[in-house]
Amino acid sequence: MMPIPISPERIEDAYRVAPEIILCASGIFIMLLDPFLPAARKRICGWVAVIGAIGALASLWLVWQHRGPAYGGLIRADEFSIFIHGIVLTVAILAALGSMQYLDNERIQRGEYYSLLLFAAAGMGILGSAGELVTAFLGLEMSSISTYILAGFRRTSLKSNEASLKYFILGSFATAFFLYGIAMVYGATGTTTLARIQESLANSGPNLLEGLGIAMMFVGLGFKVVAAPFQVYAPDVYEGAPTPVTAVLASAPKAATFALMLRIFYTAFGSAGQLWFWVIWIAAVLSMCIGNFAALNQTNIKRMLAYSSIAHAGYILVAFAAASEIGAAAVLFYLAAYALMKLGAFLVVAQLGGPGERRLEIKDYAGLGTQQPVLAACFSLFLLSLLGLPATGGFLGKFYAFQAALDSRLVWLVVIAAINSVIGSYYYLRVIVSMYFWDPQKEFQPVAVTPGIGTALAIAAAGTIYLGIFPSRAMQFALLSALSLR
Amino acid sequence: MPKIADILWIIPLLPLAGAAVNGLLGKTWPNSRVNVVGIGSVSLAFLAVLELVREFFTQPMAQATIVKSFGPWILAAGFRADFGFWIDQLTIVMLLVVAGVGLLIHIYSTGYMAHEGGYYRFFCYLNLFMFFMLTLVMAGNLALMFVGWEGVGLCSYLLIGFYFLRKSAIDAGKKAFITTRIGDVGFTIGILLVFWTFNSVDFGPIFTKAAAMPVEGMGHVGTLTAIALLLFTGAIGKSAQLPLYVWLPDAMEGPTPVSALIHAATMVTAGVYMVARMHVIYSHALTAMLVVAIVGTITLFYSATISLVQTDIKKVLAYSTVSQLGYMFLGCGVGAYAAGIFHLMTHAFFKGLLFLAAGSVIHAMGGEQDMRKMGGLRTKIPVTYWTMFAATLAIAGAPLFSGYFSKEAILDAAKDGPNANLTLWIIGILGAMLTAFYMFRLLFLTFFGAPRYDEHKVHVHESPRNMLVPLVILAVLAVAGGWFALPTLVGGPDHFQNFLRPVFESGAMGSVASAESSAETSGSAGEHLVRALLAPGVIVALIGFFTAWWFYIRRPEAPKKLAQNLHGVYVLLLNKYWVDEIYLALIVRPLLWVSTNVLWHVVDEGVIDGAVNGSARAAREIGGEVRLIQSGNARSYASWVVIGAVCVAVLVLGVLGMVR
Amino acid sequence: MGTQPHLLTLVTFLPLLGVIAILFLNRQDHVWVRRVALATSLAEFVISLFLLAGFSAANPGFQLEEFHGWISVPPIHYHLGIDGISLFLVLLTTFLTPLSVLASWNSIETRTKEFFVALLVLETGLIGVFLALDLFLFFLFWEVMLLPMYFLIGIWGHGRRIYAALKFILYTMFGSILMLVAIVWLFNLTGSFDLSEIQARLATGVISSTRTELLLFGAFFLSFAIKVPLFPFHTWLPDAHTEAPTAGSVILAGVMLKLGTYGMLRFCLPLFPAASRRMAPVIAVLAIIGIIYGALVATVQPNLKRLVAYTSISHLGFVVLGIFAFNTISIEGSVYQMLNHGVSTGMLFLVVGMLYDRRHTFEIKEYGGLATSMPILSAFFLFACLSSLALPLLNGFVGEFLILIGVFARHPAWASWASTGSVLSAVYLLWAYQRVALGEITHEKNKSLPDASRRERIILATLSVIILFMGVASPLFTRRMESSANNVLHLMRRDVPVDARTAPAKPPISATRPLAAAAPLATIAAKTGGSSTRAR
Amino acid sequence: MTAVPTSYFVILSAILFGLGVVAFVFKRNIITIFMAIELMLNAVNLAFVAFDRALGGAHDGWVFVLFVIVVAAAEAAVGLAIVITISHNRQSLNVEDVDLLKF
Amino acid sequence: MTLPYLLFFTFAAIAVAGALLVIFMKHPIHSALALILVMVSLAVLYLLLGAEFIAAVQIIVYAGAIMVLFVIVIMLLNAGVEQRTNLSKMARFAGVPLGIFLTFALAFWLSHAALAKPPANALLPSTEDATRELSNLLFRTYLFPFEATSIVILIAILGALVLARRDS
Repeated sequence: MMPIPISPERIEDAYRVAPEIILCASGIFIMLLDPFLPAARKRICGWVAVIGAIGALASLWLVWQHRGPAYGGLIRADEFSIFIHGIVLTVAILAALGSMQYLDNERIQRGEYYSLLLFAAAGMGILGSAGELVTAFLGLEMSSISTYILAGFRRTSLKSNEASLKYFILGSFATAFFLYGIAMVYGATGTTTLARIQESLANSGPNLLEGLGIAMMFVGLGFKVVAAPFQVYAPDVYEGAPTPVTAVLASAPKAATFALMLRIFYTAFGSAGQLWFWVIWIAAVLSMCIGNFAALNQTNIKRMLAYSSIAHAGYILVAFAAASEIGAAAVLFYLAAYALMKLGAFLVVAQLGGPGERRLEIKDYAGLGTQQPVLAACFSLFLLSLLGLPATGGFLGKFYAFQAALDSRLVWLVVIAAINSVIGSYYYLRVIVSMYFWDPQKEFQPVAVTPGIGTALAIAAAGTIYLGIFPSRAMQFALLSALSLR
Repeated sequence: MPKIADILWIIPLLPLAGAAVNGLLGKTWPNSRVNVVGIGSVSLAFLAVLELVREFFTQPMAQATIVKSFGPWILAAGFRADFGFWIDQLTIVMLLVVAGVGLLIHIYSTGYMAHEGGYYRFFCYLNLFMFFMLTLVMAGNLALMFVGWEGVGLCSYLLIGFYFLRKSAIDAGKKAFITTRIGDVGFTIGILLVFWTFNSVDFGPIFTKAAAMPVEGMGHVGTLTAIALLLFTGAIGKSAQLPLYVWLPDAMEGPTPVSALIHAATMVTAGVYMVARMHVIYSHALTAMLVVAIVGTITLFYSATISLVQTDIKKVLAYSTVSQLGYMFLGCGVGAYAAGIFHLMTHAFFKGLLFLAAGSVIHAMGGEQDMRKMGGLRTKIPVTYWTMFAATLAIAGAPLFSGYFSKEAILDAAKDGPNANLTLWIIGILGAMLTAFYMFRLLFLTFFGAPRYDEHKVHVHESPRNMLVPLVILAVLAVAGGWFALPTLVGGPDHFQNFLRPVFESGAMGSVASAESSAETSGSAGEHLVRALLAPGVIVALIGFFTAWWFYIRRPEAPKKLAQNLHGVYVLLLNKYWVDEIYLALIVRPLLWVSTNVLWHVVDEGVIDGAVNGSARAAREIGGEVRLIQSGNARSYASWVVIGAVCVAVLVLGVLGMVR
Repeated sequence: MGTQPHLLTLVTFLPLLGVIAILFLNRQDHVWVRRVALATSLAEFVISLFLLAGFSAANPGFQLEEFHGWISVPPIHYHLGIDGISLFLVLLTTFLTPLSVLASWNSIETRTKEFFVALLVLETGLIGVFLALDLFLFFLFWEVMLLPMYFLIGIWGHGRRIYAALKFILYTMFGSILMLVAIVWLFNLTGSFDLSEIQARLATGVISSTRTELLLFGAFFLSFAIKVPLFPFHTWLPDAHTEAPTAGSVILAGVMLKLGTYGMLRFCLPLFPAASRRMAPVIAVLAIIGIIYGALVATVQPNLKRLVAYTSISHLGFVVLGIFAFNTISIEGSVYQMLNHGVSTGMLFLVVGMLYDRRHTFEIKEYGGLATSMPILSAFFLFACLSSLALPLLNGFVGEFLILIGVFARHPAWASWASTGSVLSAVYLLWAYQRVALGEITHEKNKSLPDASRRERIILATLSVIILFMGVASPLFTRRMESSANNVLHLMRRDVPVDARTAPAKPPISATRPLAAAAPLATIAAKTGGSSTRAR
Repeated sequence: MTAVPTSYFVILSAILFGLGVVAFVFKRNIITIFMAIELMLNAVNLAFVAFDRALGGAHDGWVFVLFVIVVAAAEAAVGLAIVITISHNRQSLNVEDVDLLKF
Repeated sequence: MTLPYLLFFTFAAIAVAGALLVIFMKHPIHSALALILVMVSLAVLYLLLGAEFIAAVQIIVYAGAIMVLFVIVIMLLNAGVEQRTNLSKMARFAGVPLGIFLTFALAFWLSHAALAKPPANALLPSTEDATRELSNLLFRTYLFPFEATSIVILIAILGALVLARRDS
């Protein structure tokens, strides 16, 4: 075998996947570091992970400098992928920050957690920048498998096991569909590179095989973005998984997978919009309705938030159905805002849950407004943003989504979404009710807010408000990314 | 010193200031200081009025009316209502009556209320009333008139309910306010119509424009008629005509001076004043005039019948007031506005006097109002008796007494005025007879015969001087108040009506009646005198007097017999035709019932809130169902994925149109 | 431009400064929290008076405008402005807030800090709504303002406060979310969020079908009607009012309800004239039903505060009626009536609150004969009632009268029906007053009640003076409203070029959103979407 | 001798995939459920190889197969690890017993 | 009926039968063996498709390694006969039927699918070329995914470490 020459363009390529490289490197470094750390000092791994993620985030600048396709189009380091990376990496950083305290409480402070977190992030990064289906599939698997493990990280807890199991079997089930879809597309077009698929579709209209292909792929993708009717696993998994993991699960994979969906549906299958329009439309309506209605009666906050994330998948799909650049931009913006607020919300829950995640019921939150004003305030902020109150990122997200959809004349879809968001507001408000309007219970020992989680929450909150009041930059960049799709 | 005409606002504002001072500071003051403020302000106002009168007469007759505006009050787009005043002969008359009688009654009250609690409050209200009443009569536009109109209503509410611990009193007050407000709805709409018809609510433009419009003949209901009728509904409420008179008798719950001032002399006559003020419009709407006349006539007879059998001294007077107001409207209705106003004035004198005297009687009897428990007071309280006697003669229409002239003027107009109507005239005459009867009945029951009260308990005593002085003054007026018309006895002119003629001829066109139109029908002074003294009014008055004498002096037991023989009628009258009960049963109760059991409980709580909460509940139940998807069983979940996969595939291929 | 460049911004956000100050205070330090709150609100009021100075009655358009870029995509501006309509509503807000701060001086013991923070935030929100001229900005304030009120009711409210709070906010949100959709839709039609620009574009007939206009109108109107509240959408109000703390009720009734009517005046009429005209009869009927219905139901309420709440429905009915009479006089009347209702109902609620502070009940039958034990308070109570039942020379009359005049011109029957309301108002108010204040004292507890304290006397006296002043000096107000009121009607006539600073009408949507122009997928979606055809 | 048409292979893969799906839904034992997944992946592989031949020339399909196999291996490792934990914590391999989280 | 067809149909039949056995065998071990059967027959089919390398990998890695892992785990946990509980109505009335439907539907649809052109020449490409080409693809074109797989495996190892490790 002749050796593989290290040519300058290989270096270029390396720049373009710099974040992944950094993430994986630091992940591996943590693995190596872990054994040498005494149980008490394991937190260091956490900080390493934070630094690694920040480094990856910083390396986005490098990517920006060397925008363009890498590895012969397998990877597309464009604005779009940068945007997604931004989201994913921020989530990774905040999650790492937010997890340390939790892991200590649960006595599962271990290096693997952080390396898995980073690998997952790397996988999502690949998802975000994949220009070719099998690469995307690998990215998907990277993120999925690591999250399967993370979900089961509290090995002693039955719920955690169950979450991990359900997530795993159903996840790989769905992935199999996705893979079969890839196979069909490959069979139909003879390629798995998005760009070429686009060409061949443009030349000859979509045929049956491609139709089946995209249908099967949607099964896998819809599963990952928690779109109905593939949302089934989400509430169980989100409830069972360790809360910081849930925070990640709810925010980052959704972003990454939606990114892939955008690339596949908008770019590759852009010319065949009518193929998937109604699928998206129906999925959107179903997700919104199922998510919101089912959440109405939830007393377990973790589970309630899980349902809410189904509903939010629906809102994002509304923007997605717009099938236009602004639609794509709206999706991206929504993903950013959503990631921040959802992550924040779950981190608060993680913090308040206390050792063994005991405090999860709404009634446990009674009177929090007086006992832990800061945490309560943060939580309310995130809830209100999820609810879509103006001056929060959530509202702008909805706003752009509605705008995009209306721009494509999807009036009724928007109306349904609007009404749904009112129905939804009920359960968010109920939490606020319990936090501020109910009298606190007698035995309540406040939980300490460590610097780590403090920073995480602060950043999330600040971000939410920033996106709510000064969305311009983000939105402009989202539009840029949307343009870079085509 | 500036001319009053340039600072007209001083006249109403003086009492207002008095009210304010008393109201804010009077609480802790001794009565004397309250008097100074209360009486002082009113007497100053009265002086101002006198000065105004002087100026009015000294000015060249050319601009007979003084119209002054002191800045806008309401101002919007096309609409403008000023703090504007309108002073003409009519206003002068009203001002004199209101300020004069008002002052007297203020003085009287210092005695009558001396021992009541809330003395300062009483005078505060009283002054406030003067303010609104003066505003009402001086107002230069309908809007401002409405201010006085509503304001006096408020004061009557406050004063009737002066004894606010007594439920009957506060109920009466509320009733008065609400009932009159019902009329005011019409009045308001009337104003609106006026504005959109004449593009102004100022009298000047209204009169000129209205005068220019064609007369709307009998049976033809045009804009003017509509306006006239709408405004008249206000008058019906305010001046206690059928069917809205019900509040006035109850209003007697208030202190007697109040009854005298508000519910006899001034406020209740506001309606008459308004009609006279708006005579231009009425004269152009004959149907409306007829309606006015008819309502007045029916009322005067109807309420006279009621007062035949009342035993409460003030109730008698109350119904009599309603009846007398009926006369005034009859006068206006037949176009004899001047006569109506004339009667308004004389009525102010004698009815005010009657009430004050009655008050003095009640005062003497230690609060007793039931005439059946009086009797033989003639000797014990002579001043009261004589004054009351004079007043009774006046109201009964005994020749040369004030009431005689005014009532004759009205009846003549009804007989052979331009809008004469014989039926109305006849009823009017009958009314006169009843009036004489019940008034003398009152007099006899109260002052004659043997005392029917326990002389040991009740120590009858003449009232203090500050109560008697007003009585005497009013008595003089009650006797001489009508002598402006003295010449008519000998076919001469009626100075009062001549004085008012410019006002009522400003309506430009015909139908301005004046009672002495009869006098024009020639004949020597002697004949005139005879005809005047043997006028039907006089005769029926005599009949009334004699029946009363027969029943209550000659045969004191007769009334009972009669009551037994005509039991039905008697009970009917005694219970005032059960009108209050009917209103209660037909209007008040149903309204409350509907509001509670239909609108509130059914519509509000049942339907609307039911829908709201129902949808919320429904949502939660749906939610409960939806949750069941999450059975927790991985196989079910897988099944969902499969279902999804199949659906998506079918859908996509369906869209693709390639499902063969 | 006015005397002071950033006056409006200052007026809008000054309360927030107070909020920050309060946040720095120790939560136990009730006294200073109160003082700061009072100081802030007073300062706010004083500053808001400068608006009067800077305002020129002649100019029909917006004045003291502030126009800064804010969000670039889509073009959203920080655009404030004031005209004769919003001017006095702002003043009303700044006037009532200090009073409600005073009113809550002692009655709020728990979580004082949060309370006053909420109150001040609320003030900012309200003022923002009145001043915002960018639909997005407007909506932002509109929604944000809900929250503090939600907390006011929910935390410091009475018995069923949580139910009331949720009902209040959900009801309102349901309305406003559809408005949001409509706003966005408008943007897609006109390519702008700026009120005057939208106005201009619409004038060029962007909306092709009446159906679209009706839908848009409906979306806006619904949310406003719920806020007002108009007859069938009113049931949140009695609960909210009854459960809210005094200050809450005062602001709620005094200002928040006006947002609805203000919205109709500012958006429904000028933006959708045809639809407004078309729907006017229906709305008028609803308004009249509201007037009579509210009055009748109020009459039979056993709960004093609930009674007052229902009177609001009746009074606001007048306002709506006046607005939809499309007549300068009636519109001025409506605006004036908004102020009146704010002041007099505010006063009523304050009195009721003071009674509650003493007896901790709203049940009318618990009271009776208070005039004996506390004459002063009863006197003020009576005064408030009189103003509320539109006694001439008091504020209420002017507004009602103007409305009636205007409405009469459009439809005499409406005016006639509406004017029956005046009788009913007399019925329920006087009856309530009688049962509360007059007669013998029936309950032992009422014998020894303290009369109005100095603080309370100050509050009530201030209000009384204003009531009287507005009753006799109405031209001072109406003069400044006139041109703006005219302007509304002027804008309803679509044939005219609108407002000074209107950009030369850009080519419709695409220009403002370059991307949409080059969006192949959008077209597909449009082709596929059956919804698209339905949408048009 | 003529080659078997690709479509035959594709149809076979379809059948295998479908059976894999059925197996997944039908089986209760967690381990066999994993086997079902493996079955599906195998079906996919078959499809890849078949298509690859149909397209002739470049053997991308083969590469994909390799990747899939690796992933399958990884999944198997993790999955079985999860199974072991589960069966430690709750003495059952029946997937239907694992329903702590629901509604 | 030429040899390829014969081979195809034989092993296709075996594969399907194996798949069915996987479903119907009650004991996991039997299912596992059935699955191995499927895989082996698939390997033969790969040969038939001219992918010797893949066939080899299939046998070695899949049947050899992965399935052995399965069997070991089954032994380790000595999983007994699977009890056919029917708690899931969904699976019974929707999942399985629709699964079967999907089987036939997919087969049907794919049988109608318009495939890319049939093989240029019936002759199978010579082994070396194919393998060299494969390696080129693997280490040049698909270098990045290839590296990614290494991470995937790493993750798998970590997973095993985290989950299956006994706590001391």
